[in-house]
Amino acid sequence: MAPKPAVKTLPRRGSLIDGVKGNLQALIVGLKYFLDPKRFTLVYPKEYSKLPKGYRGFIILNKQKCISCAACARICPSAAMKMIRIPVKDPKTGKTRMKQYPVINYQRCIFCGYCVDVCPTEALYHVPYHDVVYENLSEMFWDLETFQKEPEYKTAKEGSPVKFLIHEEYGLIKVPAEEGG
Amino acid sequence: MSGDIRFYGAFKDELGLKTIPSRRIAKDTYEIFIGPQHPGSGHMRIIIKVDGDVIVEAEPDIGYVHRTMEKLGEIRGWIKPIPLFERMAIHDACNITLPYVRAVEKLMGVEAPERAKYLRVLLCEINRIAAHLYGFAIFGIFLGHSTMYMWAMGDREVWIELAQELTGARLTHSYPVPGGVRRDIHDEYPDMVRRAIRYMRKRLEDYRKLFLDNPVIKSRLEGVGVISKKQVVELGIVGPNARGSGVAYDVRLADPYEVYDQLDFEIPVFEEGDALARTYVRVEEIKQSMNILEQVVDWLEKHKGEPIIHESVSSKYGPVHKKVLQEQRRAKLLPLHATMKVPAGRAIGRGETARGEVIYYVESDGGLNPYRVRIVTPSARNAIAFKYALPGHKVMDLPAIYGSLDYFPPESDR
Amino acid sequence: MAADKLSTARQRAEEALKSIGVSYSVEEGANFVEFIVDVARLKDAALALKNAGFGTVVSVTATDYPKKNTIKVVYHVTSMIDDEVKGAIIGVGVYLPRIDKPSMPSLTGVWLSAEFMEREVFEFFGVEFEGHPDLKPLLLIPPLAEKRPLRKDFVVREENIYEGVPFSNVG
Amino acid sequence: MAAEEGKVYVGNVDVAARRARDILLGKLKLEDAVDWATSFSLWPVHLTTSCCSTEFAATFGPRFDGEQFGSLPWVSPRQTNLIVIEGTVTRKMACAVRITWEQMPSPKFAIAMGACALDGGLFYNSYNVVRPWEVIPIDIYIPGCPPRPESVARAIVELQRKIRRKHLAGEWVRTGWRPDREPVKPKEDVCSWWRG
Repeated sequence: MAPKPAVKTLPRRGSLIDGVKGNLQALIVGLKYFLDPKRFTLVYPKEYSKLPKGYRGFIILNKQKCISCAACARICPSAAMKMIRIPVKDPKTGKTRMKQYPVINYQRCIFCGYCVDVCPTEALYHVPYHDVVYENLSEMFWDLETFQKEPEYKTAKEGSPVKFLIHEEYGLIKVPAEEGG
Repeated sequence: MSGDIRFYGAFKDELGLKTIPSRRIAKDTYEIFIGPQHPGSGHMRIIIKVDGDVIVEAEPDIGYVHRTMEKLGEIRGWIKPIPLFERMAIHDACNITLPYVRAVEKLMGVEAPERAKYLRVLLCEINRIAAHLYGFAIFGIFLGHSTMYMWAMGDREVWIELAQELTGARLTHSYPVPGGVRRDIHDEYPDMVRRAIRYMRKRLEDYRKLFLDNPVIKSRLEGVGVISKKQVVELGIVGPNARGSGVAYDVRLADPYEVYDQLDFEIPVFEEGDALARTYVRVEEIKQSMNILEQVVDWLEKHKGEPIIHESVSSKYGPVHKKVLQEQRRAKLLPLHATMKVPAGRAIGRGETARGEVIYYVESDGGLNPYRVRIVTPSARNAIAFKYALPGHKVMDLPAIYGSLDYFPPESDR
Repeated sequence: MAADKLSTARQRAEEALKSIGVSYSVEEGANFVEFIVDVARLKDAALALKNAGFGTVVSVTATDYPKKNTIKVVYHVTSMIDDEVKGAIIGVGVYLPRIDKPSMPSLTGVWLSAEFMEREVFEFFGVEFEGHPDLKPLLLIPPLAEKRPLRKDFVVREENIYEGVPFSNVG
Repeated sequence: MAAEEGKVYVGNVDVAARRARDILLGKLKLEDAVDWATSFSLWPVHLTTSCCSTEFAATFGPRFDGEQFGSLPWVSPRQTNLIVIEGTVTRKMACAVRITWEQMPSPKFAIAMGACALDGGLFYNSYNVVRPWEVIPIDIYIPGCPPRPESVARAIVELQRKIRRKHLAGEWVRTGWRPDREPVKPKEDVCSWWRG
């Protein structure tokens, strides 16, 4: 049980007959797929692919769980996660003290998911979509309020969800998926 | 300089394949600049000097995607460079980051648990297949064979879907971390892999009929861009390009890492050294990768529930971490990962990516950052092939040679 | 397996260096070994190693040590065809003074595979290789190459975790 | 026009036929027709700046099929009107980007793809990276590293909407410039190192 080298021989170009045969073979394969096509194209705005659970999409903050440890900002490889300090009123004592929370810069975020993985309280989580675009750069620096809301997901309203399954015969196949969830 | 390598004009190879005879350089050669905006994917420029339509001199002008990986690797701590180095070859992400992780592990003196090793190999081989298919797609574009582009791109999605299921990202997985991996597979995963393998095996047969055995393709590739065995050793060309010239050099064979020495597979080698041989090596490698995947998923099914991250990390897990590991099969990182220190020392991490050997020389002075990370990627080593393989060929052969070398500029320029 | 190969490779390299009378010092890494020689004898040492079977340069690694005031340039070499030592990495290197343009002989004549890597060391560290056929920047544009970006005194700063927030922190 | 703003007319023959009839009968202005036609023939140029090209290639592969938006990557900059900056632009590449952009005929549009093309992404403090919006004017930004092919499709759809909403192409035909932007000159001469 170990890798071993294996010298193989290359099929060489043969006579004219082989050439004709090769061309015919290619045409027959083409014809085969013409008669039995394997279509799995996503008709994008009318359909959108429902991404599986655990997909590393946009990152959202659950402020209630955040303990202000700043681990997410420290581990962020592209310095997209920043900490801001805001005054928070303590419900028990009524005193106001400064607390720090993460905000995110989607101009830089690389969706590596380190911040989600490092968060000791699971205050950060991924939402399984990724197809959000912007016309202005400034919209992409999310303040604390935006960071707690999922981004406006226009696609979902436009189309119907589909998911892709791996099929033995057809490779990927497209099947309708139920909304939400 | 060794005698067999001629700098200008064509070389007569040892195998007696058809090549254009060497000719004297005429005085009235002129230069053609190819790239960086050109029909293929490569974001590089090749400056060729032509005499008539025969290339007499080629000068690869690379560096269009130089993103200063080595410098940034010196200031980003130990774990942040993993996503960073991944950007060199994002469609081959696990293969390109694993050697760095292994070098760091070596310095730290930890070793990943067995299951993590198998999971790494699983993703590595999925990546290798996807990367080869991507190479075929681009090769198809180079040759004007758009069916191949569509087919390979479509079939690559199968493997990308598998990788996404495992890691949560299509390409940039950032999957291995020092001490283990970030996620475990779910129960249906092995069957998904097996289905994909069965599909791909059938599909490769169609590839052969449509592309590889196609007389048009063969006549464009056969005897084109021949690199002899001696030249491979002399120029330091690696990966499928070396194995297409009869050099059985593969890191999985020469210096086995992870669990490759426990798996049964072949390293395909072809002797011819032309563009067709290099293409065939990749096809055979896809087959072998699928053999590896079968063995790996069998093992993973038998050894469910084993740890996927090293004790030194998992022993510090709190209740939330343990719950996530159990329910979502996700090994969380610890805050100490951001500020970890690695004992002083030097290590070389190496691995076989889809394009060949990648080497990380990692030097630590015991601090928060690596002192020096030197990266030599396979494309960086293959870039020199353009200079010595192109002369002697016609300009029309350039896309075929370029495509067959499977050169990826972001990887080369670092 | 890999360790066996390394010890064989080390033995072979030591014999080769001793046979031509080059004095060397050994620096060991976790899974490789480096032989540090004098700049004047570097070319001889390289030739001896090449004849001993180490035919391919895998990396020309330069490291800047401002504290010791030196730049270390190591050629990491391996053999791609010799089964006994295939894949084992050994290095042959020199310490250069850390001046503006330190110079050393080019080993392109010995190992052709070092050609592009020497150009890299030239642009990133300013080391001049005498006898290199075409010594010019490989990756960088010329104005940047003059700054020697990989030397330690070229500082790239990381942002800290509070820096660069475009809106008021309170709110 | 406004009533159908939210819709995308991909492959919708009825809408296209109705629209063509309206134009022929003179119900629609020529500028609107130009907007409509331009938005469904956004041909990106084959300039690959970095590794987002893998996802860009996937967008025009069979699964995501970018051609359904009337968009087809083309070789020559002279026959294209869209540039997709696929990732990092280095100092060396910036010159090529600018030259390619200047070669494209107006009205032309630009999409910046990936974190590197927005604020440097992982390479925000790299010494060799420039922000593409300093080199050419950008219409749509796609976050992600790399963005999913759907995001690229999304960007093309949004750009089509933007063209129709702001009459970018029609205005250009009428007045000779884009209503939303001044002719942009790069902040620095990105090719100075090359010209010497």
